[in-house]
Amino acid sequence: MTEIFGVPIQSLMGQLMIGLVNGSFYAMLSLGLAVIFGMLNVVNFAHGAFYMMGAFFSWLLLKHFEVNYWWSLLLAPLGVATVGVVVEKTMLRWLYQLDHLYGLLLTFGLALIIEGFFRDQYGVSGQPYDLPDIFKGAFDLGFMMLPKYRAWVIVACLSVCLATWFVIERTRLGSYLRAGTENPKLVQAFGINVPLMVTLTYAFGVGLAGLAGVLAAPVYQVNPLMGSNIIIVVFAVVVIGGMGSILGAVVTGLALGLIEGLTKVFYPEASATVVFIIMAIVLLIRPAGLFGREK
Amino acid sequence: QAPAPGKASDDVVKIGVLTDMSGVYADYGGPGAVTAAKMAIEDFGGKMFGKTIEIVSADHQNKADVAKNVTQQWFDRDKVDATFENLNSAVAIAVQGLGKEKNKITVVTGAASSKLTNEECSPNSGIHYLMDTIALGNVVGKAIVKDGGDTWFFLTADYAFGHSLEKDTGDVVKAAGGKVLGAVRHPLSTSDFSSFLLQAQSSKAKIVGLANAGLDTVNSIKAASEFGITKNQNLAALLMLITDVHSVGLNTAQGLYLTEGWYWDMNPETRAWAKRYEERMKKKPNSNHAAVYSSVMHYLNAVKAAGTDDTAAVLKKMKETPINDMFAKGGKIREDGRMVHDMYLFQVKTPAESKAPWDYYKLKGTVKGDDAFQSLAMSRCAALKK
Amino acid sequence: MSADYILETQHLTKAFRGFTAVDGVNLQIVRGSIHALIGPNGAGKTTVFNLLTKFLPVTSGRIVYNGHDITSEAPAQIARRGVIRSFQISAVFPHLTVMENVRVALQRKLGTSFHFWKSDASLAHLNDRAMQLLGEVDLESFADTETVSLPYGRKRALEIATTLAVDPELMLLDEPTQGMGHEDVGRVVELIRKVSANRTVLMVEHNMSVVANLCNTITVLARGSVLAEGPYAEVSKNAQVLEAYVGSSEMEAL
Amino acid sequence: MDKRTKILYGALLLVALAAPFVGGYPIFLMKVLCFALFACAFNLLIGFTGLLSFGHAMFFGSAAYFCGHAAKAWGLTPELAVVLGTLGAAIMGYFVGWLAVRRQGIYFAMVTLALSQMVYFICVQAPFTGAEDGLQSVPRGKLLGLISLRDDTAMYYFVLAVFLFGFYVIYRTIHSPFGQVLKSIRENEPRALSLGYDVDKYKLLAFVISAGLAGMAGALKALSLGLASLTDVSWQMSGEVVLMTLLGGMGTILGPFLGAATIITMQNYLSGFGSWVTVIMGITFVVCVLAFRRGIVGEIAYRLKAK
Amino acid sequence: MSAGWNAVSMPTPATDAALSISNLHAYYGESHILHGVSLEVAKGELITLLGRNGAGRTTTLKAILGLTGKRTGSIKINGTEAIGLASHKIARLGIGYCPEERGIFSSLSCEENLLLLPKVGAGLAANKGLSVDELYAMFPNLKERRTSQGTRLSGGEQQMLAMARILRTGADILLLDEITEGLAPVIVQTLGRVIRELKVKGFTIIMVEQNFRFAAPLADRHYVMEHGEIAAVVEKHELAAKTEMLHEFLGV
Ligand SMILES: Nc1ncnc2c1ncn2[C@@H]1O[C@H](COP(=O)(O)OP(=O)(O)OP(=O)(O)O)[C@@H](O)[C@H]1O
Ligand SMILES: Nc1ncnc2c1ncn2[C@@H]1O[C@H](COP(=O)(O)OP(=O)(O)OP(=O)(O)O)[C@@H](O)[C@H]1O
Ligand SMILES: [Mg+2]
Ligand SMILES: [Mg+2]
Repeated sequence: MTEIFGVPIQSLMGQLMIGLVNGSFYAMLSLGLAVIFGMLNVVNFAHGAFYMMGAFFSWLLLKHFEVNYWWSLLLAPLGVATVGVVVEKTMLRWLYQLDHLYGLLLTFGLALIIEGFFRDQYGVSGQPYDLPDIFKGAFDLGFMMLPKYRAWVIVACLSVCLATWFVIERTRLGSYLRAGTENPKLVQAFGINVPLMVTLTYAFGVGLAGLAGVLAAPVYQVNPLMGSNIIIVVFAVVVIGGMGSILGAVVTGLALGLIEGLTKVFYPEASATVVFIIMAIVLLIRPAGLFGREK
Repeated sequence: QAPAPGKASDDVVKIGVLTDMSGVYADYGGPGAVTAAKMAIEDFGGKMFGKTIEIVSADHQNKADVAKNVTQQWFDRDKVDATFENLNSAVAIAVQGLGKEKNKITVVTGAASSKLTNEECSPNSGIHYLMDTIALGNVVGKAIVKDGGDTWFFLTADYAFGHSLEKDTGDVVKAAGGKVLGAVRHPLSTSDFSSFLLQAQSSKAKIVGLANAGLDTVNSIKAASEFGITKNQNLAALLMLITDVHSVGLNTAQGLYLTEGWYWDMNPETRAWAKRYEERMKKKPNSNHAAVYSSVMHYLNAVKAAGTDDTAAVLKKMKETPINDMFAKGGKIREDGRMVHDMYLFQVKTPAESKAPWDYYKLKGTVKGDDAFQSLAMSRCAALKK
Repeated sequence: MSADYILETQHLTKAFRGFTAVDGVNLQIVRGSIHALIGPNGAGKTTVFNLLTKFLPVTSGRIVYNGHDITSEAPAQIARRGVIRSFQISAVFPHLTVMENVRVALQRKLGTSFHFWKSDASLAHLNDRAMQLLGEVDLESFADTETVSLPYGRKRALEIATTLAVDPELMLLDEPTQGMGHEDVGRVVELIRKVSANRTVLMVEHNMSVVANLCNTITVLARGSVLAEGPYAEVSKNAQVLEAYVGSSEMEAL
Repeated sequence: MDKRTKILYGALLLVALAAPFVGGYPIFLMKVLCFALFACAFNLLIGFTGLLSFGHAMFFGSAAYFCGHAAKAWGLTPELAVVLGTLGAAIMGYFVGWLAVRRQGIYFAMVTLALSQMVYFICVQAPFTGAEDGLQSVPRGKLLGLISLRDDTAMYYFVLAVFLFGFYVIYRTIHSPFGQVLKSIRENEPRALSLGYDVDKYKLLAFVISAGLAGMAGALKALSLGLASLTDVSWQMSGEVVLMTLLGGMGTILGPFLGAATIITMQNYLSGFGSWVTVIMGITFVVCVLAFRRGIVGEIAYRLKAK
Repeated sequence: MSAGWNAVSMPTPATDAALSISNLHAYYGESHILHGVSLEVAKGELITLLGRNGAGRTTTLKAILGLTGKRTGSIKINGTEAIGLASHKIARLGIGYCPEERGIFSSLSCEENLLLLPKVGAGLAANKGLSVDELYAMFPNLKERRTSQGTRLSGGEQQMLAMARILRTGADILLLDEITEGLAPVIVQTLGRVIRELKVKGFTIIMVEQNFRFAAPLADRHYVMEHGEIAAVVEKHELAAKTEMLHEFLGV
């Protein structure tokens, strides 16, 4: 068996594959953050909470209404997006004139509220969400068993990310979004319904988080803390990639998933910190982030 | 000035139940623990020396400083005589330390750190009532190796607790003639265990020992089942609670080995108490709830027997009297504060075997208290050496 | 004879992703002169300013100031050498009072700006000088006003006062009269003339009467390179300049 | 300082001195002072430099560990242990600040948050922190090797003295030539740069001072409660200090103090509410941001001015 | 001063007015900037707002579009009351706005900037908006820099772009704020020609200008503003007679 630094190459491939799955979640979450940040200039601290909410919605749908996974995949993100609409219309809306920091603070408060609520209702120990039947089992890739569901997660995340990228960079709606990002008042004065666009953007961004949550539900525990655990890492990912570009968010997310996967093999002790260490290094050599645009 | 016999120092006996009401361990302790304590007081008769026994409870939010703050106020201002439960090892150590300083009895049930009767011991005020990490390792290690599981690979949470759990269990396995093939250390609160499990898988060990706790254990078990690891290897959770099994679901957890100090479905006595508890809480009790009940009852009996709530006198009585109730048979509180009682190895039932909600375990073995817990001779408790 | 020149650039070049905004510019600024940089929009004037003050990194070429090569120095370092710029869009400290705006600039020379243990009463002796500077731009009566509430023209005047406060050796003014009313323009012209007495000024300006009035030397930029250079009388007759910049021969008219 | 402010400060000082004798519970009072100092240190950054550090718990918590370890394992006297904690945090602040000032605004917040999470993980794994169990039974020791601080009231006055020192440092910094430059940087960074101020160095110094004082607060906390734990370095703690400052009034001098007192009191009374504490904290955040941005002190000052 | 306004605008039938403003007050936060501005522009007319810095000319344009803070009074655009409408609805009544600070979007390329604006308004029958080719012919610089990022254009190029993009939308009322500001004379001349063409095509134009020489030959009427009010109205034919007064107001 060929080995790299004492690790069989095949198990290394397996680890990379798993890294890619984690990377897909990072990518999808940082993409949502980037989209929201772009349009609203708000760093959505509640993103993790919405991700958790997505997972919970699908669990609740299954438990109370016997809605299956596929419908959840559609309904749960819609539900999350609806909450997003309410949040945007009743709260965030009042902050656009102010320093961006207030958006961060508000969403931080929201994250606490949402997390506290779910903790109170469903406890902290987590709820099980079974794999849908067609995803039971694994592909035998020869060197490893790739669980079917994980493969699906990679495919689903990547397609969603690509679609989002296409819409924003290549369509007319996208150019409204980008222009609105810079000077919403002016864009509105040109005849575009900016308030609606902003609401929908926020809804879309948190909907993405919700979707990630549904995808994560069968893999991880459906747990009120799952959001706050992941969100800080995603922030680091965003700093590394720079929020300047959609593609940057996706690529960085995937790459960091891979790197984290490798660390787990070669030096597992550091796997919790590796992302932050990379962030520090990137800050030293490219303060604006790998894909960031300097203002 | 010793208080007159038959009279509490300040007229009333007042106990505190400090627990995690809302956090990770709220199901393990939480409101259920308070209920258990209240049941004990009611069963005792509700009165001591003619005065109603009082109970206060608080949420420590799993923060040691909150716990310390609350307990300090209890001792300083609210005239609380003894505190119970004190789940989570940071809290337990903090509270026990305070008890030592203020000379008040502190009974720990929920926390499993063996430091409580070693480095941080307090023989004159602290009691560790339920299980500790050494016992956990002992039971799982010995029983499984005996059962044929002689090659081990550990999945260890990378902090002091995980390390000591891994080491203690490893030693037991080796002593019993088994082999430890390796270990991988994962960071605390990892959400994805798959890559660590792949490493466990390639080790080809028969048993994968999970030297972690709480959500980490739950997540490792889920990932193990997803990656088909449980087909060729068996998992042994070194610290797993029935609430964790409940949240993983039998489908995933089936076949898993674990250690407990108590289970509701062991004998008529446990079932009867569990039924009474369930009537109030609409849930089955776990070992911690039973331990809280038992320890409160034992404390009250000791106060009555001593005729005072004076710490030294009560503690002396508590240590003299053996514990015989639905929680433990022939249990005894040792000099170092360790309550020694029998421990059990369980295996999680398959969904087919499970007949009712919370019908989760089959008993695989019983380990006598003296074999399960660390011997007094091995103790690193400095206060005992003097 | 570099001794006469306070600032020299050699083949100064700035390329933005495949587009060269400044292309091999050789500037020589005579000490004590008022030098104008003019040219059509997009010629690269603001970019030259950004390069000279290192707000943008230089792609290639050298900048020599007072005989020192400052090409690789940091913006604050260059400012401390005495090269101070104003911005094309007004730059003030909006929530400080007008007086404090000027005082912040004065304060640097004291060398106590890192002294967090000193009282700010130690700055009070700067107030007189600050008032004097405000007087020069007619802002005394606004001294205690919060700067946000000033009208645009006043803000630009304040900016000049702030620039003067650091006592620059070389002032870079990017369109100092842009957006001003006529009487303000006249006042600023006089002000620049007055303060240029013992320093050097390099300015970008579109208002030709201002340029004609003030400047000793004019450099015309077009598409990133120098098109012509010389005194106003000479440059204003240069056919190339007329074509590129004025578009007709009636320069006087505008 | 005008006369009214002087009277106010004097009155507050009197209250603080008398507090243990008029029924104040010393442990609670100490806790309030520690967190008030923490919030004031944090406010120096957000309120006067415009930098939102979302990771200030890393200084608070690490200093608590430094100080606790020094007092417990090395037997340092309390004042030396506090000095050590403060210095340790300031040095950390230097490195973290050195990285973080490279980014502005919202990124700065995220960078500090991420770095503090890294510190958190390091604290989980480091040998001397006791991981989940925390660093327990930190002895208060004898002040200057002479006066025992075991008594809560004695300890309270020690904490009060250190707090006053820290508060004075902050007050001085804000009203210093350095403070003026900080304000101008907050207002218009490129302009400050073009006037010859090396803005990054100013931000860094502010960051170091703030980190050091946050550390001083953490060290004090470790001594007075006898405990340093992971809670002190967690991101929730960073969030709490933000809330204290926001509630009291960012950029006001007394605001953070009041905010800290309010939140600590609230936590004390609400501890029976379980997860609802988190929810209530969250709601406080939201309400402050939406309707009460000036904070308590800021609002009072504004009302007084408007009259 | 409103007497002067009445005198000149009464003859214009109200139904024919493209824009009619009366008693407009506008605020930025707490500061009251416009104090009862009234003016009326007939279809196809070109008027200017003159005045010193800070007189409130930009604010008038912004108030029409709802870009200031609170505002009161009445703004009728092609007969529709717009005072209570959101900015995007006002724009859709057929208004094109070229802001003082140009408002070019840096995340969009030059061409994306040009194509960004949606079609607005019913438009004149003759005016479906200019095509992109026509615009490039009008401003060749833009064609050359079409792929570069919006704000990497020079000040002048940005000005041309800001002007060009509103001509595409089919808006028939143009609000132009200081479009010659900071432009090289050669481009100022181009713009002058463009404006003249637009007038011929029937656009209604309101121009804020500092450059009186540029504005004078183009405008049908000048409104002189001072301190947020209309201080005087000068018809084209009165220019010569009122030069003295204008100089006084404008400080020329
Ligand atoms: N966003 C704002 N907030 C507060 N006041 C403002 C704001 N914008 C402009 N002002 C004030 O409103 C008044 C009118 O400004 P406006 O921009 O309309 O003037 P203008 O006539 O267009 O002059 P300029 O030549 O400066 O463009 C000025 O006193 C200005 O200071
Ligand atoms: N950051 C940048 N990236 C790419 N191109 C840029 C950048 N900054 C400026 N440019 C380009 O460089 C050229 C020169 O711009 P500059 O702002 O220096 O012109 P200017 O001479 O100051 O013009 P104006 O008088 O209109 O202000 C322009 O074509 C502009 O598009
Ligand atoms: Mg320019
Ligand atoms: Mg204007």
